[in-house]
This record gives sequence, structure tokens and C-alpha cells, in this order.
Amino acid sequence: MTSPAAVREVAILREGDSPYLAVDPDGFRAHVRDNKQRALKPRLMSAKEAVERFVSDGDYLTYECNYLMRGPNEVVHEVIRQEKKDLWVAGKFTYVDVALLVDAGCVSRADCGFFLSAPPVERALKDGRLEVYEYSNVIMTLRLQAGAMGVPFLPVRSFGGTDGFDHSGAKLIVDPYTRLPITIVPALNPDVAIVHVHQSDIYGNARVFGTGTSDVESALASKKVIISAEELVDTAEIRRNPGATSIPYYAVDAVVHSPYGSYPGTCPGYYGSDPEGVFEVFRATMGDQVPAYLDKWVRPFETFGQMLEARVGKAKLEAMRARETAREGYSA
Amino acid sequence: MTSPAAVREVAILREGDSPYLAVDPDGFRAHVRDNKQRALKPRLMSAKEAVERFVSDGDYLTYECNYLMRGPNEVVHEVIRQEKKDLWVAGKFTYVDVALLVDAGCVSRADCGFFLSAPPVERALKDGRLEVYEYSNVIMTLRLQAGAMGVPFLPVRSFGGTDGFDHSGAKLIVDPYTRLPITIVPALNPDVAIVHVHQSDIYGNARVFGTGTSDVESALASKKVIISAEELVDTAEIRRNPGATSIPYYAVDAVVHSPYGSYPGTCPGYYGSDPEGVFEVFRATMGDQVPAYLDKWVRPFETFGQMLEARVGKAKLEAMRARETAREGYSA
Amino acid sequence: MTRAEAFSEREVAMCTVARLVEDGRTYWAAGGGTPLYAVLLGKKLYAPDAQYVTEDGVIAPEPLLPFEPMMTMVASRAVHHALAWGTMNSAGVHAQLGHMDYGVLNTLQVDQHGNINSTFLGEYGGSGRRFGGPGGADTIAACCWRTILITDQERRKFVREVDFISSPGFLDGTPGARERAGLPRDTGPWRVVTPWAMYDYSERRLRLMARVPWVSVEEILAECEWKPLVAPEVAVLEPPSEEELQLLRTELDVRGQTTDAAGSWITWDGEKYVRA
Amino acid sequence: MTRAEAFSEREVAMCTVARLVEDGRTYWAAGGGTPLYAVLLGKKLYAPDAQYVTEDGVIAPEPLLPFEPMMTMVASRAVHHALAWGTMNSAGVHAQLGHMDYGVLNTLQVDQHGNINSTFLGEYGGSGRRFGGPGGADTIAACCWRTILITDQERRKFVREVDFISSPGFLDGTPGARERAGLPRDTGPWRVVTPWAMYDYSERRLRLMARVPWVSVEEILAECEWKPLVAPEVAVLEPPSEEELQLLRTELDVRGQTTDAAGSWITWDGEKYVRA
Repeated sequence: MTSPAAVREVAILREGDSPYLAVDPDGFRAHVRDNKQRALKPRLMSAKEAVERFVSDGDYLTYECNYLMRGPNEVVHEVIRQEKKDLWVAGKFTYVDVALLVDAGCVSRADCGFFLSAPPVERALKDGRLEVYEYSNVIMTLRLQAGAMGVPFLPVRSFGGTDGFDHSGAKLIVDPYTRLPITIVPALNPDVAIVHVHQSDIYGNARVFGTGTSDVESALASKKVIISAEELVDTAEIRRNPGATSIPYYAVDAVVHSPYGSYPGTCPGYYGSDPEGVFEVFRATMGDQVPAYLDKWVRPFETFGQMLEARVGKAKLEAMRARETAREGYSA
Repeated sequence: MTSPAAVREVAILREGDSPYLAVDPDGFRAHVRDNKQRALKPRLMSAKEAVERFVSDGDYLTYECNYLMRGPNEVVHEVIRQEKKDLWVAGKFTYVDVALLVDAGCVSRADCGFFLSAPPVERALKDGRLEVYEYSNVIMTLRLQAGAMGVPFLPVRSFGGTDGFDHSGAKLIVDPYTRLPITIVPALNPDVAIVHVHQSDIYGNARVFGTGTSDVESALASKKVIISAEELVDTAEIRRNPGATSIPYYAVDAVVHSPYGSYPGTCPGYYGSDPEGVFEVFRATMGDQVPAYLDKWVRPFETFGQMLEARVGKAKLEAMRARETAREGYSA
Repeated sequence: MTRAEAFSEREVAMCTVARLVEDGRTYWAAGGGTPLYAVLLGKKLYAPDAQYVTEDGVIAPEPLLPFEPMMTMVASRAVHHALAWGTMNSAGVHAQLGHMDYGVLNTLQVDQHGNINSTFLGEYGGSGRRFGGPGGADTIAACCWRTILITDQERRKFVREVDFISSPGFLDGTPGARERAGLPRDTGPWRVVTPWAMYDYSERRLRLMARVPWVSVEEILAECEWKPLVAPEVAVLEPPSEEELQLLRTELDVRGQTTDAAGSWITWDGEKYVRA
Repeated sequence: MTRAEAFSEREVAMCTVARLVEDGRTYWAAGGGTPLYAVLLGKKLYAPDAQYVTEDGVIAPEPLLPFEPMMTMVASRAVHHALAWGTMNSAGVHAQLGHMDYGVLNTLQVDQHGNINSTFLGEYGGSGRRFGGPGGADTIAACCWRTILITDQERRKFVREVDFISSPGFLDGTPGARERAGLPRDTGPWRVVTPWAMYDYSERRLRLMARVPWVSVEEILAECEWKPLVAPEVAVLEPPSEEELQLLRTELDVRGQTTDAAGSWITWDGEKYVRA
């Protein structure tokens, strides 16, 4: 062993210059200790209550998947309805979502993996209402993985050499093992994660079927976790197949029962998308008509269920379900 | 962004002094490029052929689970039968396995997470035939995770401050993000991994049910991967439930069909252990009777199947299967 | 192969890439557009044991075709009967490990060293225009052994130096530049395919290596902001075949979303192909 | 609770730990012996909503009891009807995140600062004796908020300074020593339980806080290599109850593997407990 004084130094060769969410694994642990419920106590509540209790102005928000595919759209609508402000969002692997939230006035900062830079985003950038910091889809999900492991950073093999690097929180260091340059990226521990899942029990033991972006990573990395679930299942059903559990209850703060919660997008294996609905949100976003979209689909309603009843209707929802014929693998 | 010259330095505060398997993510990548089969070509072969082709004297070997629980015992027996020499083994979460391999003359170095320091191990240490380097179970599996991610190291929140740290490849550095001390551990990319699974197709798309130590991490981290499988299943069955695949074919070099391959241990959900057989291997190990054990159970046979027929018999194997009544969750 | 009578420029690019698809190799395809179609076309016609991974980590699916409208990659049809489902991180990590032979991408802008811009046109942070960002392309371009880029042959897209490096090519083009930036050894851009031409690299600089029959080298060079290297012999690419177009149109790009989006149509006038 | 007539010393230690188990808290238990039995005993009798994770990451199982002989933790009976199955790394990472309130361990040797030795007795590398190594205990002792250690009350086990720190206590006992070594803030040893006594910590030094009725403080201190701190009032622990022993013997340690392994038996002579 070597002495407790500094043995030697390794160089930091380059650093990005953008703000990033403060890295504080010990602070995250203290939050978990003081706030997460390790008891098996029900966490079932409405989207309204979940957003009131667990989304605050100024929070860093990550949502999993996107408006078109297993997006947590019921909870996203509620965030807009409650006019949350000054959110910092993880804009990874996503299309219209960032533009909707920006135009609704909820967002002032975004980390970019990929999102449509639609007119509402461009205007907000020009007006100085929005700042964007640069990453990529994988770098964002690896940052979440670092957060989900409780460590301050992870080494990565991409991102070095890009201009994104220079506008991020990444650093290029000399690897103490190989003596070669290696990029490290800061852990991301969002204040709040919203994840839509296929099944959950009332405690938040949740199952995701099929593909996903970083559902598990986001849930484990985030201080406050809202799960919305297509189906509520008994805990006995969860226990019948423990290998199917994606997210354990002790990471979860709220469970919202949210059938068709990804409308107009698809919840793979359960229902296909509504092509008209998808087209409408794309057109609204790219055509700079988000206020009208929100006035039609979000703001008049107290709940997502009311919206589905008034704007979509049972027949169409059933047709979406019938159209989803690829069901193999989407059950436990 | 900051300039391309060294921005600043981070201190390495302390370093363990033990040899560790060289860290070389780019070398691992080159091995993958030149040796791993990305085509869907069958990799099915006997344990004999798999060990002949993929285990070399001097290799770093990791096996998953252990002799008592889903251990890859057919392949371990074959390693002993072929008298492989000078192996360096990952001795994590394991009981008798290291002692068996050491006494059989196969092993000269071991990284320790946990293994029984039975008389054969003690003698080999005293005689200088064995060196042991110190880690813990989690540190070993996190080293494998680093290897499975293709990165040179991972930060960890345990191991700092122990004497194990000083006899390992770990380093304590100043975290460039928080400026607080953080331990990093070197990635482990074994030369060869042996993993026993419940099901695999002939290409190596493999399913593990139930718990495990680091099956996926070992398979992805290792240069040569031997899967032994209780059941061979059609690729069509794998495709029916893509969420159940634990290990993808392109990481796998050999698939061995190995029913009852964990005997005398259990393959959870499929068969319970043979208590007599478990007791016998414990007694042989702790009582320093490993040569006699190997002469009874390993060396007289050309294959594991012959041993099962001669030493165990169909009735007992069927009884082991019948005794395993906890089957929920052990299927896809 | 049967001579095709008429096709769009983007169809040309996809068919050219499809013929690069090699049996027994892995392809990591960005998004659900031209890269995915090109790989599938190659796999179905020429390289049945080529395997692909979707941007979000689905390994070797047998997709139900045609894909969902507007939802190609992010729907159950696209991931049907895969060998394994994954995540963004599983895909990224498998690529970091070297399991991905080829990355296939499209982009907004490419430069002489194969650097890719999908973030910003104009001076970053200034009055230019923001685009979607790298998505998965940064990791594809960094970690796959070879990168195939699909783009259009336009001066504003073929530039000496991209306005913003979203995904890495050979960076400044000096030897070892990628390694100095922490990227994996021996990786990098391999081909750029446009509706008019195919490029390789010579000492990390883009080099015109082939053209379609109906466009001259001079016309191609006129659609580059700078003068790229030109191979001693510029090969002539085979035009799309009826078989390729049939498959592309009936199973892959059935709504013409990708192929109709830009560019001219090419027709056979009885003696030669001409641009409409 | 009914007075028990006879029990072993190790049964005393397990019952003492069982009474520390707190409802609504998470326990990460090392291995499949006394720590697991003690937590299960506490959960079944006193704290039904205490939840435990096995060393290898199984979350909140409802084990089929009794466990497999010699295979307690590593068999399907032990992981039956869990809320989630996991791996060594999932357990380690959940602990790194702060989800584990209590770690429960046993060991070979403990010192005045709660450091744990399960690797080597004697001078490391010298002529001493090697043991199994830390296993999962290092991460349990590093990352759980509070650590409960179960061991025997013997001079060779209660030492001033362990021969080898396998799993961290308060290290050299100075304020912030754990944090300086990279360990998570505000964690550390909390209780040590032996068949004779319970200890807490005062300024990171072990302190005798309670004893069983049949052993005096002096007898306890005689079985420590150095003189630990002693609380101003040393409480007297309740002996095991019949209910506890019944459950322990019929469902948990049915073969007496753990409880019979060492130590004396204690019997009730009609007036008091005496060591046999």
C-alpha cells in the first residue's frame, strides 16, 4: 500500500463549461433516508395529488420514453395543468414533449439528448426563456445510471471530441489505470422522475414489458418517483414472478392508476397509438400551435380520464387496443 | 470550454499494492472484433470441446454462482479433468469451488470476495503455490460490471478504509465533481467466463431465472464465454419473449447442453440440491480430502453425464427434481 | 436484378447502403428512418445473417412490416420477435464493448473529416437554427467499428468544417485525434453515401470514390462547400433494381415519408437514366 | 412472553437482535446464518413490516421455512415470493443509494472502533490463519445507515485492534475517518450483540450498554482484550422467551446448526438463570 498523503496526480485535460445539476451522492442518500418509505404502505393517489406533492417549481424533471411511446402523458398533462414553473428537463430520446412543456411555460432549462427543436423551443431560446445544455441520448442515460448507482460520475467511451462535450458537464481526464484519456460524465439525480409502466402494485413494485429508454435508471436515480401504471396488480401477483419486477417499491413515492395513460401514443403490447392523435400533436408542435393543442386536450379537464372520455371515446380506445396485435412478451 | 492543455489535477490519495488483471478496454474491444461471432451460427459443443477451445493455461477465469447453487459444475469438472494450470480465479460468493480448483492444481492466483479458506487453500498459500488478492463480493461484481460496460474503472462507495483496499487494485482519488475522496476499482475483463443458465438456444441467447451473482456482467465482460444450459430451447422460443433473454448470443462463444449441470447443487426452480452430495463436497474440502473426492466424482469419467449415471442415478435425479416445489417465476 | 424505370434520389442512397450490408455483421442503426430501412433492405435481399440493433437496444428483431406510421422504431411492430429487448444503456454499453461492427446514421451536415452536425446551423448560441441534437448518433459514431453516414448531396450539408460537432468523425483529422479525445481505438467514419455519390476516407479525409451514372464528378464537387479528395478512379454505382424498390416501397417506406421528402426523381429514358 | 427454561448462548444473541428489528425499516442481512435468522425472528414476532434483502439482492422474500440444509440463502425456498429478485450488484447499488437502513452481520473479530475482521488472524501474509474474506459484509458495513454486528464474547474476538480490517467500522476512530476513506456520510457501526452483552458507540468507541442477567459486567470485560467504555448504567437484557425459541427452533434454525455450534447452555433453576 502507498502512503495516505497524495500519491500522485492525474490530469484533467478538458472540461465542459455548462451548468449541470449539482453532483451530491451523500445528499441524495440523506434524502432517501429521510423521505423514501421503506414500509409497505400504499402510495396510490391521483395524478393531481402526485404532482401537487412531488413536483415543485424549479425541480429537475426526467420522464421516461416519450409522448409517442409509453410516455407518462397523464402525469405530464397534470404538470402542465398545475402550471409548474422553471423546471429543468432531461430531453433525451424524445420528440414533442420538451416543446409542449416549454410552450406551456413550465421549463427554463433542458439537457439535450434528442428533442424536436420546434418553433416553441426556438422562440424560447431566442427570448432567453430557455437554456439548453448538450449531451446525447446515451450520455444522458449513462448519467442517470451513475445516479442510479449512487456514484458521482461514470467513465464513458463516447462524447469526447464533440462540441457537445464543451457545452456540458463532462470532463476528459487521464485514466489512472491505463494512463489514456477517458471522458467522465456527472451523475444525474433528478428531483423527480415520471415513469409510465404496464403494471404496478399499490406500493410501487412495477413491471415494464418490452423496450424502454432508462426506466429503471430514472426511478432509482430520482429523489421523488411518480409511477403511472396501465394496470394495478395485487402484490401477490408481483410475488408470483419476482424476476418480472423492474422497479422496487422502496424507490417509489407515488403510484397513479393510469389506463391509456400514454394516449395518444402507444403502450406496447397493450394498445397501439392513435395515428390521428399523434399527427395532431406533431402538427401542433411543428406548426407552433401548442396553446390551441393544450386548450383542446389538457386545460379544460380536471383529469386525464375526463379528457379520454370527452375527446377520444371508448370505441376509439378499444380500437387502439384491438389494433395492438403484437402481444408476445408483454406479460409476466 | 476550457483549454486542451491540462486544466488541473486530481490527487490520487492512496493505492492498493496488489497485482490486478491488466485494464485494457481497447484491447478487449479488439478481441471482440476479431473473435466474437456476430453471425447466428451454432455454438453448441461438448464441455470437453468448450474447455479445450476456450480455457487456456494462465487464463483469468470467472465462474458464476457456486458449486451449491447454479454452479457450472459440468464445465468446472472438465477444467479439472483437462488439468488446466496457472488459472487466476474470481473467488467471489463461493464456498468450496476455489479449494477444489486449487487442490486440483489448476489455480495459482485468486481474487477474493468470499471463499472457504479450507485446508487445500491454506496449504497452497503456505507453500507459495497460491497468491490471494483482496476484494469483497460486491467490489468483485462491480469490477465485472465495469468490464461489462467497456470502461476502465468504476467509482464505488464501499471498500475504502479497509486493509483489503491496500491489498487490491483499488485507488482512492479526489472526485473531480464533489472534491471529496472516492474509491475507484479497476475493470475486470476475465479471459473466460463459465455461466450455467436455465435455458439457451444453440447460439447462446440465454435465460437465467431467479437470483444470481453477476451472470450478465461476467458474460459481457469476458473474452471467452462458455454457457452451460439445463435446457436447449428453440430460437423461436427465445423470440417469443425477448424480455426474458439475459445474455445475448454475440457475447457467447460456446453453448454446452448440461442437464443437471449444477449437481450436487441446486438449479433453482428446476431441481433442489442433493444434500448428501453437498455434504460430501463440504466434508472433502474442509477435511482436506479433495483428491479422493475428485477421484470419485470427476477423474474416472469422460463426461459429466457418465458421472451422473454412475454415481447418482436416474431415481435420485428425479427425486431432486420432485423436491423442488418452488417453481413460480422460473419460466419465461 | 431488373432495371428500375423510376425512383427517387433518397431511394438511390438507401439502395446503395443496402449493398454495403455484410453478412454476419452487426449494425447499430440510428432512429427509424433511412438507416433502418437501408439495413433491413440489405439484410432481406443480400445478407440474411446481418443482424441489427435498434437505437434503443433491441437486438435482432423480426419486425412486423410495414412499420407504424410516424412511429417506426417506437412501436411493438418494430421490436417484434427480437432476440433480446434492451434499453438505451444496454445498446450503448454493447457498442462500448465493441460488439457493433457498423453504425448507420443520417445527418444534417458533414465535414471533410466526417464530423457530424445535428445540433446547430450557424454560430452556436447565436442567431442560427437549433436542431434535434445527436440522439444516439454520438455513441454510434464513437463506438461502432465503422460508421456509414447517409445524407444529401448539397453544398450546405457538405461543408469544410461543421458548425457544431454533434457526433465525432476524425475530429481535426490528425492521427490519433479520436484516441486523444478518449474515444475507442481504431474506430471512425467509413463511408458517406448520398443520392449522387459514395465517399470513403484517405488518411482521415473524405474522398469521393463512386458516383451514380447520371451525375458527373464535377456536378458532385459543385455540391460540396470545399473540394474533397477524389479517388484515382471514381467507380460508377449500380442504380437501384426493381427488386430493391419493390421491397422498399411495399414493406419498408410504404408511405414514402422518407423517400419523398426531398430530391428529384430519376427515370430511365430507354437509353440512360435522367433526372426529372 | 413466557419464561424460557433452557436455551443456548447463540440463541440469546439472535433473540436480542430480533428485538432491535424496527417496523418499516430495511435490513440487508449478510449470508444465511444468524443475521438472517435474527431479522426473520424480529419480523415475524415484533415488526411485520420490517423488510429484508438477502446478501445477493432478493428483496423482501416470503421464504418457505425451514430453509434448505446447508443452503439457507442459496436455494429457491429462501427467495420464494420475493417482491423482486436481484443480483450482487443490485443489492450493492441499492445500499449505495441509501435504501438500506440496517446491515446485519456476524464476524470473527471486532475491535474498539467496530472494525471487522473476517480475512486473517495473525500478521497478514505471515503464519496466521486465513478465513473466507469479507463476502458482502464490506459493502453492508460501508453503505447501510446503521450496522448491527453479531459475534461471540471472547477475548480473541473482542480485540483492541483487528488484525485485518475486512469491513469498516469507524476505522481509526477519528471524526470523519470513514468519509476521508470515501465511504458514505453518516453511516457506521451501531450495535454489537454477543450472547452476554450489547454494545453501542460513544464518540465512535465501543461501549458496553447492556448485559444478560446471568453474566456480570466484570465477566464481560474479562472477555475483552482491552477495556471498552462502559455506560453509566448498564441495562439488563430480557432473556429469550419461549415464543422466540419456539419459532427459532421450529422454523428457522431447525437443525441447530447455528445455535449449537458454540457456547454454553443457560437454564432456569427456579429462581434465576444459570450457565450450565
